[in-house]
Amino acid sequence: MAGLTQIEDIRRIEPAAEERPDADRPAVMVPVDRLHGLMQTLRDDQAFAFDMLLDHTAIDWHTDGDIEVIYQLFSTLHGQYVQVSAKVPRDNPVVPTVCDLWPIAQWQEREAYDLMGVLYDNHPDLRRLFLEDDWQGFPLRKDYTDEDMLERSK
Amino acid sequence: MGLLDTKDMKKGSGTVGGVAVSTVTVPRLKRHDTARDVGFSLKELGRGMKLTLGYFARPKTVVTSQYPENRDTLKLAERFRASLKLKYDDKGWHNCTGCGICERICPNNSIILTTRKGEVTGKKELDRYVWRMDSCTFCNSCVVACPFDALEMGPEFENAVYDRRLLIYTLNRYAGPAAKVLAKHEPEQHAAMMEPRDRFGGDTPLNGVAMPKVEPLKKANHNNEGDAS
Amino acid sequence: MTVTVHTLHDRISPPTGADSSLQTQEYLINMGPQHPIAHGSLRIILRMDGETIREVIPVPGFVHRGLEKMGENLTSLQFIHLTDRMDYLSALMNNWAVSKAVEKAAGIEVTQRAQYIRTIMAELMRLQSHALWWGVLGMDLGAFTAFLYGFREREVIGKILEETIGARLTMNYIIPGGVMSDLHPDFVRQTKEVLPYMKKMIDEYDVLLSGNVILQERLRNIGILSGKDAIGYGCTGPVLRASGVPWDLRKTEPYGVYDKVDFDVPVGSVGDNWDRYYVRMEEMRQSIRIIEQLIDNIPEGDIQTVKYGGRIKIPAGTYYDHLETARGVLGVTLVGDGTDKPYRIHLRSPNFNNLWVVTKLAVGWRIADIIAIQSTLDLVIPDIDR
Amino acid sequence: MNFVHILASAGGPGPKTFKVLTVADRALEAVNTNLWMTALYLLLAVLAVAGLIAFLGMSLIYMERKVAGHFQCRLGPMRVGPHGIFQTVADTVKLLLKEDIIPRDADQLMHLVAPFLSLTATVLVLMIIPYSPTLQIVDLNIGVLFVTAITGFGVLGILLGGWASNNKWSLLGGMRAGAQIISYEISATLAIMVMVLFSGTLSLSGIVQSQEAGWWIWRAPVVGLVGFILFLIASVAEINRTPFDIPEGESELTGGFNTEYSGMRFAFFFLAEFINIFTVAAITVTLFLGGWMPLHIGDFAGFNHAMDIIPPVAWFLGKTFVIIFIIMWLRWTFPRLRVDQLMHLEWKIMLPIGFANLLLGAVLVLFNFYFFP
Repeated sequence: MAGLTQIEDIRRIEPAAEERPDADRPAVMVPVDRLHGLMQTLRDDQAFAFDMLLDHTAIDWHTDGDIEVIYQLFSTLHGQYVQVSAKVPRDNPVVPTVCDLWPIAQWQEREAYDLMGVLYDNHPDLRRLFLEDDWQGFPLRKDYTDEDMLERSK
Repeated sequence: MGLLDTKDMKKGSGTVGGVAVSTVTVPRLKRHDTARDVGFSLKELGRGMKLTLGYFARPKTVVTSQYPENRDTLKLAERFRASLKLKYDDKGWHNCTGCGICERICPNNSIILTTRKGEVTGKKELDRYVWRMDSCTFCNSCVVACPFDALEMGPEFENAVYDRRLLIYTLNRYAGPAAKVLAKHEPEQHAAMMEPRDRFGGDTPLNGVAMPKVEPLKKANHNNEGDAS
Repeated sequence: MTVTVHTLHDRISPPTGADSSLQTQEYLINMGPQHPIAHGSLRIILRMDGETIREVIPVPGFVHRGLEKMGENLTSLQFIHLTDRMDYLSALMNNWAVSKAVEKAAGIEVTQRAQYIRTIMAELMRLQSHALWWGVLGMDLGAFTAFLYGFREREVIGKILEETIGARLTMNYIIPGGVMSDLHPDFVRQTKEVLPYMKKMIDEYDVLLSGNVILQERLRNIGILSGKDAIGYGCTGPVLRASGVPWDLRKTEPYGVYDKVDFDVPVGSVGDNWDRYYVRMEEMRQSIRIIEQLIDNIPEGDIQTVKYGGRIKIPAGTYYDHLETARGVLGVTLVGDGTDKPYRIHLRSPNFNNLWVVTKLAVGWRIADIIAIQSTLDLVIPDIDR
Repeated sequence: MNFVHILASAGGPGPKTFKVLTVADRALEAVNTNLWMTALYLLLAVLAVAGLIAFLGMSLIYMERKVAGHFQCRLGPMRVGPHGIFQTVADTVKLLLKEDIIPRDADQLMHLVAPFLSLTATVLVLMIIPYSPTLQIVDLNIGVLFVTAITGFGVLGILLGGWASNNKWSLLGGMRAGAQIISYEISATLAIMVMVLFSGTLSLSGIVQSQEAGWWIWRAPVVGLVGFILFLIASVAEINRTPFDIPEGESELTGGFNTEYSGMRFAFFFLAEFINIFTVAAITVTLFLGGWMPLHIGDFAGFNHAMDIIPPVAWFLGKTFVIIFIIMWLRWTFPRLRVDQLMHLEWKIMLPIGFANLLLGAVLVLFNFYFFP
């Protein structure tokens, strides 16, 4: 049984999904309010069966004022990969959590919160992962500055 | 044998992601509820004790090397990366043209090059090649990147000092052009082209702040003769 | 829409069960960051009832160095030497993962010779890593002698790697386009000598620890992880395979020259500590098998296809690539913007994803069992924190 | 002469008869003649024990390190003195100079007392061990009872230390130690009881003398050997050494009861552990291996005579150090048990065997069935 990972297959269940340009594997971008529904289908529909959340991270497109969250999914049933992403505004980056679907998302999302400041709605335990609780700012954002930061001399 | 039969591997094949994978299932332990299995377990404990006693009884198997005592016989791998050196030919000339590729490729700014305009040649030449061992990660990038084969890593690893400012080295023994350029000029010109440099001389930049001049450790070790270690 | 953010202080609510004098009281205990089990600095807060674990709260971050931020300010060539410092026991595979992602993004071809060298080196590294893991597991369970035997074999392989690479721990050897230096003239001979020795030593490991009934009782049927849970918790590598899922990127998506060799993927049947233990033991034997098949067939040719000092431009786009390190899948997400520095680089480290399953596995077991569970998960802390 | 006969008569009666004369006896004799002599004897005894502690501490720690080193393909200490023989001295000096840290919320007094308590208990046992017929400080007629009582007392120091440190790891270690030592005490005592049955005396010196015809380990048929193994395992557990070192468990409890100790008071715990190794080895030798009795084999008069030349104290120390080596060998080979497995081993395996052994021993004694009369 071959899995479905063509963009068209995803478009069929989620018409709002667009193909994400410049990615090296099947990649879709969805509006953030459709994200959780799509992820649920991708995991539960046996035609997709993406049972493993390989990786989750966020990218700060600060010139556009967006933060993009990226999920790398893998199906151990079909051996297919898909990359799902969504863009949220930088000043209020609220994303629905997917840790009810994949347990590992709980910590991957905490990392993204800690370093990028993405807020996950309904996350049971959203707190800093690596840094202290009272850390100011989110270091992986492009405009993050710290008085102790050293610049390369050129 | 005991409870574990290491030969008891079931060859099989599994499928993951639609790909058939030849697998080997690792052995499970047998249950040990019979007296015979308890006997096997005790025998295995005995085999373990025999193994350690075997090493105890054979002092030849000791692998400890007595480091400071064995300095004379200690042989490190010739490629071992412990200190950066400029290569010198038998005339004492180096190959560095001061192009700055190593400086650019160095991930943590451990190489600081200053160049000057040569008085005789009128071209850019090396003034000081400063290597900061205190921030170097010995990643070897500079050596690989150098297009003129001017650098090498050496196995001299005993570099500990009490003051970290002493870990800032000037690698070139002379300020002046590379061997290639020197060879084109008459021997009597060489003295004018080469200005000696010592290991610790001069101001050294440290995070943009000028370093105080550091006196050499010993007068005998004043210049780079045998001092690269 | 507001999202509540917690703090660690909220998370550790006061212990419960203190209302009746006849009831036992739960207490919190701080395992780490300076605990011997945290091979590095990992803090684990345990909620305990007597000797029984009720809840596990890992608190990583003590060795967080901001590798990803550094990666944004370094070229991909420069970044590779930082990956040595993540999972320092599989430094070469970390190098390879980033190189592979960069090669994929920039469209760099790698010569066959370089691929052979990479594969052999990576397998030696895996062998070395597992030998050390075996020793450390012994030490965690109280058999200190095993620790030094494991280190002894690690040293033997380390010598070979050192001859060619020039470094023992932070190798920085595999770079985009090939490898940094050619094989040492003695490399093939030494490797051939060391393989039978390693085989003998792995058999000795079986005598000293695997056959030992105390160790067997410490591992058997403890910390059982089902295949479904392992996938859900994002476990990869030997942890996943011990749970019966034979997902090994060396087989399913062969990179390097893994498609040219014949080897089996060791899998477990139950997913307990013992399976995780023995899967790694068997992986060592398979690694030897792989090296034996490759060592005589290294083709001649160049080792490097791109000029090292040059700029490798990463075209705009998002790239994800991964490979199998000694501990699992190391994924690299590379976002390029057309310059030689990545716009964003994210590392999916195997240990980060393998760690969290401990919150499920250790509950209900004793404090001595979490030691065994952590040992068989084989965590390297700098890789969690990055 | 068949093999069984040789075995049975091993350690048979030698030509010498030993007259037991303890330091306490001599002191008592001197009371009537010269009181100064009594005082001198008592002072000598105290000094001898102190000297013994120092010697044992140094030598056993050095031995442990060297033995461990060679088991692990290392050399062990090599720096201080030739082959590192002064390493222990250097470490003692270091420990003396170290800051003595008491945690702020610790129970100060108990924290202070615990290591001394631990050491005292072990030192008391040194007093009654018969090192040779003429080298014993006091020969208590209830010696065995004294040994069991005092070794049980030693756990108090560990428990107190664990409790007083105000550290959860220490507390866990202390509680584990309490449970473990009390449990294994039973097995050890059961094994001792068998030997008391056979020798018919509670005095340690009397037990040694009862083995003139043959060491109990083989003279008491089967029960001697079983008792020996039971006692060895139980003793290793009682002195908290791998594979039974769960109270300390440095990789799980970060050092257990002595986590919060530093400097000299840590050294006292450490010393107590090593003196303990010696005392259990010495008791094992006294009970099962004929104490200071030389090894005699049947009718080989020449061999027996040669054995007699070696002084009894050398015999005693030789046997003791063999047992100590075995204890170290166990430590450097095996992993550690889990706390519930430890209890399982004691209560479900060793205790029934111990009781059966005692019963069998009683039957054998009743019917006077020895391998050697």
